[in-house]
Amino acid sequence: MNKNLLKPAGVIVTLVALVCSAFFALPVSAQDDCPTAKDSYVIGFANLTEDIAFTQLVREGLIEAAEAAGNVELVLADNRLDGATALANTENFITQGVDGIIHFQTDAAFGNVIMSRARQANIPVIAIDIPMPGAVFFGADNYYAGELAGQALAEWVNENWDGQVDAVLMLELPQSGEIPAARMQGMLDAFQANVANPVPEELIFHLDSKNTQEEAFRVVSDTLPSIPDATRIVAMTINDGTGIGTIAAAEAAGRGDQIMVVGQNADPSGQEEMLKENSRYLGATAYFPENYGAKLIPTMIDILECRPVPPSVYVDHVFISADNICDYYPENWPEHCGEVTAEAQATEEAGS
Amino acid sequence: MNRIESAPLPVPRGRQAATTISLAATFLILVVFFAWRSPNFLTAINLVNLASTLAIVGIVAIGETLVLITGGVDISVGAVAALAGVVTSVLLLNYGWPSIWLCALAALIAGTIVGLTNGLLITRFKINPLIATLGAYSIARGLAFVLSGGQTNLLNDPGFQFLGRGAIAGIPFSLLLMLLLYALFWVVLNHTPFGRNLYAIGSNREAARLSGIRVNRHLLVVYAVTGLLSALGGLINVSQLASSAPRSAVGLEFTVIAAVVLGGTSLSGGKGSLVGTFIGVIILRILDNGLTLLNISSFWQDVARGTVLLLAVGFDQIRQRWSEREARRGQ
Amino acid sequence: MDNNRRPLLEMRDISKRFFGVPVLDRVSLDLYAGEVLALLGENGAGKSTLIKILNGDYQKDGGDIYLDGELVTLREPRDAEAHGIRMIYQELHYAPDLSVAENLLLGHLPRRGPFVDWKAVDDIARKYLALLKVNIPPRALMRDLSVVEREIVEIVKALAIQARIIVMDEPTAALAPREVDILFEIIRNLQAQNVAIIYISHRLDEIPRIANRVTILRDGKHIATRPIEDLDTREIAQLMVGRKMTERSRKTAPAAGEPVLRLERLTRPGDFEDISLTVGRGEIVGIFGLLGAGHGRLTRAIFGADTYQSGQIFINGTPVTIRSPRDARRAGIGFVPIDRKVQGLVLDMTVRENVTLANWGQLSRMGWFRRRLERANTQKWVDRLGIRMAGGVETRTRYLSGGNQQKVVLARWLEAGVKVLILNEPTWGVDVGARADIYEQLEALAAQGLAILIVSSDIQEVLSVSHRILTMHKGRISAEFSRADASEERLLQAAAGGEA
Amino acid sequence: MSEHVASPATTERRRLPVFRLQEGIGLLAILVLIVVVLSSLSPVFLTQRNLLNLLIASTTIAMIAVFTTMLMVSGGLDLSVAATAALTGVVIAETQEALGIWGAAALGVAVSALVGAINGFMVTVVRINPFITTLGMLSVARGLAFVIADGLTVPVFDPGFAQLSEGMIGPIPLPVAVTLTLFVAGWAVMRFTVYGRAMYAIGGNAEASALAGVPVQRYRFIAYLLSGLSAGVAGVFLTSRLYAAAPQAAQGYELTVIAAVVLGGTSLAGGKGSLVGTFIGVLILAALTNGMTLLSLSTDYQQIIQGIVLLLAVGLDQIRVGSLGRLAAMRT
Repeated sequence: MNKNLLKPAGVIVTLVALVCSAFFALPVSAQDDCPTAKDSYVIGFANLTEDIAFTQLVREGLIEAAEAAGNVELVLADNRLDGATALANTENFITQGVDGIIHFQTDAAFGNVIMSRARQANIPVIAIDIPMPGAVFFGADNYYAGELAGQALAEWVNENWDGQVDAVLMLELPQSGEIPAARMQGMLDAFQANVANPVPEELIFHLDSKNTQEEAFRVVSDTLPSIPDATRIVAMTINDGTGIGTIAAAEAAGRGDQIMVVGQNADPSGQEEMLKENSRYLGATAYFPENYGAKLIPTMIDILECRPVPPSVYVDHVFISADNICDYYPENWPEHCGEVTAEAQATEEAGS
Repeated sequence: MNRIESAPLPVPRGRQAATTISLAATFLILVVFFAWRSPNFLTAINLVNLASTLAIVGIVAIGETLVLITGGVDISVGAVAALAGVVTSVLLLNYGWPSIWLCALAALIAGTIVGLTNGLLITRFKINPLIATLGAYSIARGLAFVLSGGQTNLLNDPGFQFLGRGAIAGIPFSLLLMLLLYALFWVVLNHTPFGRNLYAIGSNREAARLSGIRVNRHLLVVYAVTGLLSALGGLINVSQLASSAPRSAVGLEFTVIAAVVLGGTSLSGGKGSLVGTFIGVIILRILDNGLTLLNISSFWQDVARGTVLLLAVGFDQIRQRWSEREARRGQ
Repeated sequence: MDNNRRPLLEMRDISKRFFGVPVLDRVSLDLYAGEVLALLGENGAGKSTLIKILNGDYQKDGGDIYLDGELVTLREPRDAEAHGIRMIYQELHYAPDLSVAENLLLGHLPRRGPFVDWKAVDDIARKYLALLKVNIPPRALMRDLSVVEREIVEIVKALAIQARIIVMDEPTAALAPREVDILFEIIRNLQAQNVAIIYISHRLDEIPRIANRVTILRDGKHIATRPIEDLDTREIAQLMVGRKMTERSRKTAPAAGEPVLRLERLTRPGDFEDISLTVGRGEIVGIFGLLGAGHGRLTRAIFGADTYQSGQIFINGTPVTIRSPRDARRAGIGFVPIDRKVQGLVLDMTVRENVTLANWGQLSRMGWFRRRLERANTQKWVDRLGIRMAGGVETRTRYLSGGNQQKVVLARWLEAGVKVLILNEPTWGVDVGARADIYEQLEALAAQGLAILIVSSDIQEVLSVSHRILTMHKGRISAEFSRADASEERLLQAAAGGEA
Repeated sequence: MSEHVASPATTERRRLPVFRLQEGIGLLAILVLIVVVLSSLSPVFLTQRNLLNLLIASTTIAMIAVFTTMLMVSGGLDLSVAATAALTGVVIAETQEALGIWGAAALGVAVSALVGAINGFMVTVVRINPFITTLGMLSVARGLAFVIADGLTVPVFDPGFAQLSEGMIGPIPLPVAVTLTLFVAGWAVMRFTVYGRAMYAIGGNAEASALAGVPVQRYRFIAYLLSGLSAGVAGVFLTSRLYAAAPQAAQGYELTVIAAVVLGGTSLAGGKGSLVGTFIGVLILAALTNGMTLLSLSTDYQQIIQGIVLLLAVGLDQIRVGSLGRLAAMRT
């Protein structure tokens, strides 16, 4: 749709324009092989939230990739973890005349309305992490990412605690729906499947982390007294921050050596935590959000230039721990990894 | 001259005492209930846990009590706590300040500055405290995100962690610090002219002004102290978690106000006590702890928290009106 | 008075304008140590502005203030206080949740080191309370005191600070005669200690008893300053108003019509007991009592603002149940409360909105106001009662003078079409001219058939307006007088518990 | 005999309407300034389409703000509105199959009315401070929303129901039309009806109103009831617009609503305020949010700027009104 048509005043004009653009869209595309192909593109990106490291890395990666592409102008917005805001951002993008939208929003249930708006305006959408009907999915396989962490934890328990665990703490995020639930389920399923002695249901504590360190700290602090005799506790957390809060609670209770934690994301704070001496953070599944952009922008350009794109693009997941961190993030930890060798860099490229 | 209404006068602190007693009753009911339902509630390990996690809300609640006594309100405390944590870690990690204590000092100063700004907006520009601190809340929270770039930062300084996790003779240091502050501010509030003036200001601002009390200066100090205490709460939070995040202490303001009001401090000013606040803080903490121990869903915990607040305050309200009616009848 | 001495205080050519309008126009005032200077004038004459300038509340636009012959600047109340100037406002300023002792020493709590010296607080408070022979426990909360006691504490407060100049704005407005005597006693003691007093009052009869000199203001201008010996109250009133006043003549009471309001053994233990009375159509019944006699509480109970325990209220012979002001209004009772700013008016609403506040039902249809009817009715009462305001009925009542505000409250009940009007201290804080006006209006209303019950602690008021007078003592009716029988002495005696 | 009227009062009164006009103009000036700045920075801002976007996005806040204004004029406060809106949405989502979508919507609105009624009961009968009452209710309603939805966002899709937010009345989207109607109706109610007069009277002086026979507690109760109800209606429109209901929906809207109302000149102490002001207040906040998003300004900075605008607008207003306040103080 042509944004210049909208500039003159008059709502009726707007409506006529809307109808016209919808009307003429088909004949035009019949004339040309790819009506959406252009010399340069405006792409809207609405981030999940600006508040957490993960999404910030996604945004930075996108900005970098857009610059690298050369012909892409990125328009940014923030969905603020809110469906209404995501919808408003979609409408703003349409008004701004973007060619494509990359949406990272809070819940699949909001996908219907967002996609209906985008379809009306003939704008292709890529959905990050949370699938939307008719959008190309890009992002995590949350259940699988969970499994990686659960499996690693089970192996560590088999090795160090003879496969015995006295309690399992699940630091969940129930108010955020299916995505975190899939991660948590993946972790728990893989842990139970791989640990020598699966843990009975009554020793599994489902706690609401509310996605903050201090809430994780509080619920773990309050739960530990109810398992005074447990000396082998594992915790699986929804992300690094809640993992850090969990460990802090155990340490504050003087039970730091009785716990082992795995998490998700492996953001810089999580990486730092796992690199501590005697760290109780075994590791976290990495999503490499910093690399999202490098794949998203070309994918979007492919869509716009009518090249075939698979319906889902999954990112790679790797369980990051102190042992392999130098393979993936050597530049973050020069003291730990020593000189960044060409070899390591090569591995990193391969890994991502 | 004879007294004209010859009713026997209640002891001044009697009314407050009654509120404190009904609070203590609420407290006891909760303790008994949780002890009955959860075998782990009254264990030493849980009591230590309770003791070591009181300080953040407890310390910030001191400032909020002062503010409420003057008839104001401060909803920027949570944002200030978060900002303080962020300032500490950013100065240490991004600006390479030599000592974490120096950074912590800067954070306390930053908190005080936000508090002073609140005070100035309220006294100089005569903006309603709710709106002024709502604005400050927005700005401080925004600043916390801008400064930290939204990052969680780890702070692994064993000395600094003592603040939140250390113990002296088995008693958590943060609890000791909190008790010390309660004692200090109790004395300030009850036994210094400054403290008494705060009651006068909340009770009747015009009377206070006409009595030569520098009302604006007092309010400035109160909001600054609240900023300072919020920042201190933020530092203890950071120390306990060994990390700082701009998203921390979300909703702290409401928890703190709930605790203070639960403690019998009036939102209309002039009335309130730190003893009440102390019990209010403990009640809310016990509620959280007990419900978690009982493995109750966090969704129901929200419902329970709101209900207890309404019941406790409502009951106290009814009791007060009833006793006033009794007193009138007695005349 | 030795007039050769230098005055303690001189205010020379003080001018003050608000938004370009002069409120004070080169007003001068001098005050000598040890004297009582009565500062008189009608509401709006500029008294309040003048003393607020003296207290540092307002900044003067012109003129100088000298203390002991030295030019001083008074920017805020603190400055005034530092110079030994102390103000007691008509509206009391106290902290209800603090104790009497703390209120006495508010802003001046004695300390030991950094702490409050509670023993000293107690001692000082006791000392000054004893000075006034006041039996108020220093540890009682202000909130629990009666209005009178609160005022006394306020006066003691000024003493406690050992001011050289004390300004009293209507200090006796809430005091019973015996309490007035005590106050005057104290003022004389203060004079003996060379304290100078500026005394503002609407009760002109008090002035000769206490003042040495009077200064009279009118329309923001200085009219006269004379020794009290040179003037009688009539002359003072004339100077204040600026024209001749006619003495109100006491007409003979008209015959009362059939009873409209009848109370039978109305009782609330502790406040009033066994109150039986009737008010007839066209009759004005006055109840006189000293403060605390329970007559104020009685009016609130009749109106449903307070409860009563037993007894019965009849309107036109029919028993009615009154549990709320709404019930009372429905029964045809109107109530003009003692404090019109707190209980009577919504100050930020217009005259129209205040006049019609009790009559929404008739002025609206399906919840929507009939604007024209509302305006017309309001205008009718404004004309009939002579409510003066420059901006018409859309003026906010906040900006009306006390007398006109009172008339607005009156108009409200007339608009609501009540049969009985109860007035509690109807001319409290209303200046001399407006008072007479209100009395005339009440008489006219009675002549039209309204039953009026006036409750007052002002003996002159009760005497001059009532057709029939009851006295209350300790919650009971102690005597009844016809207009002809009533005299100041007999009323006082009956109200004080003596036999009539 | 004639009574003396003080001269300062006279001039004051003459000035008063001018002052009120100036207040409105000051607010409008801020709005115009924001619009001018934003449209010069973003070519899209002043397009019809964007203005409609902006209006639609602010309907939730605006609908609630109408009734919050009434409530605040009466001296009340309601922090539970956003949670109530979310609760309504969740109730609709969970009962849509059993009751049909419209039955579910009716039930959702009924629930919101119940929440408002409980608030009203707590404030008027139990007499708990409104701040605390509605803070407690915020916690309860939000918690219940999560409990009922089990924390999940639930799709609500029904073509007819979606028309509620997507239908057009002429050129104007239905929710915008409804909101504008609410504002106009609310304005008329506040100006011309007994209910509106009661709000001003109670907020101005509750004691005097009660002594004039105004059923103060009943009107207060109604104001809370309507506040809850409006949150419910806003929740219905929000759900219809999003094709889904989330228990965490509308988080933090309570403060935005209060900010908009206060920005519009309604006093937190009650007795003063107007829906015209609230309307401008809502527009200011909506324009700011929309404009800053168009400019791709990061949320952190948006938050800071919103805080500053709130403080500036209220602060400037206070300074201007301050002189009036001092004058009024003098007269008492």
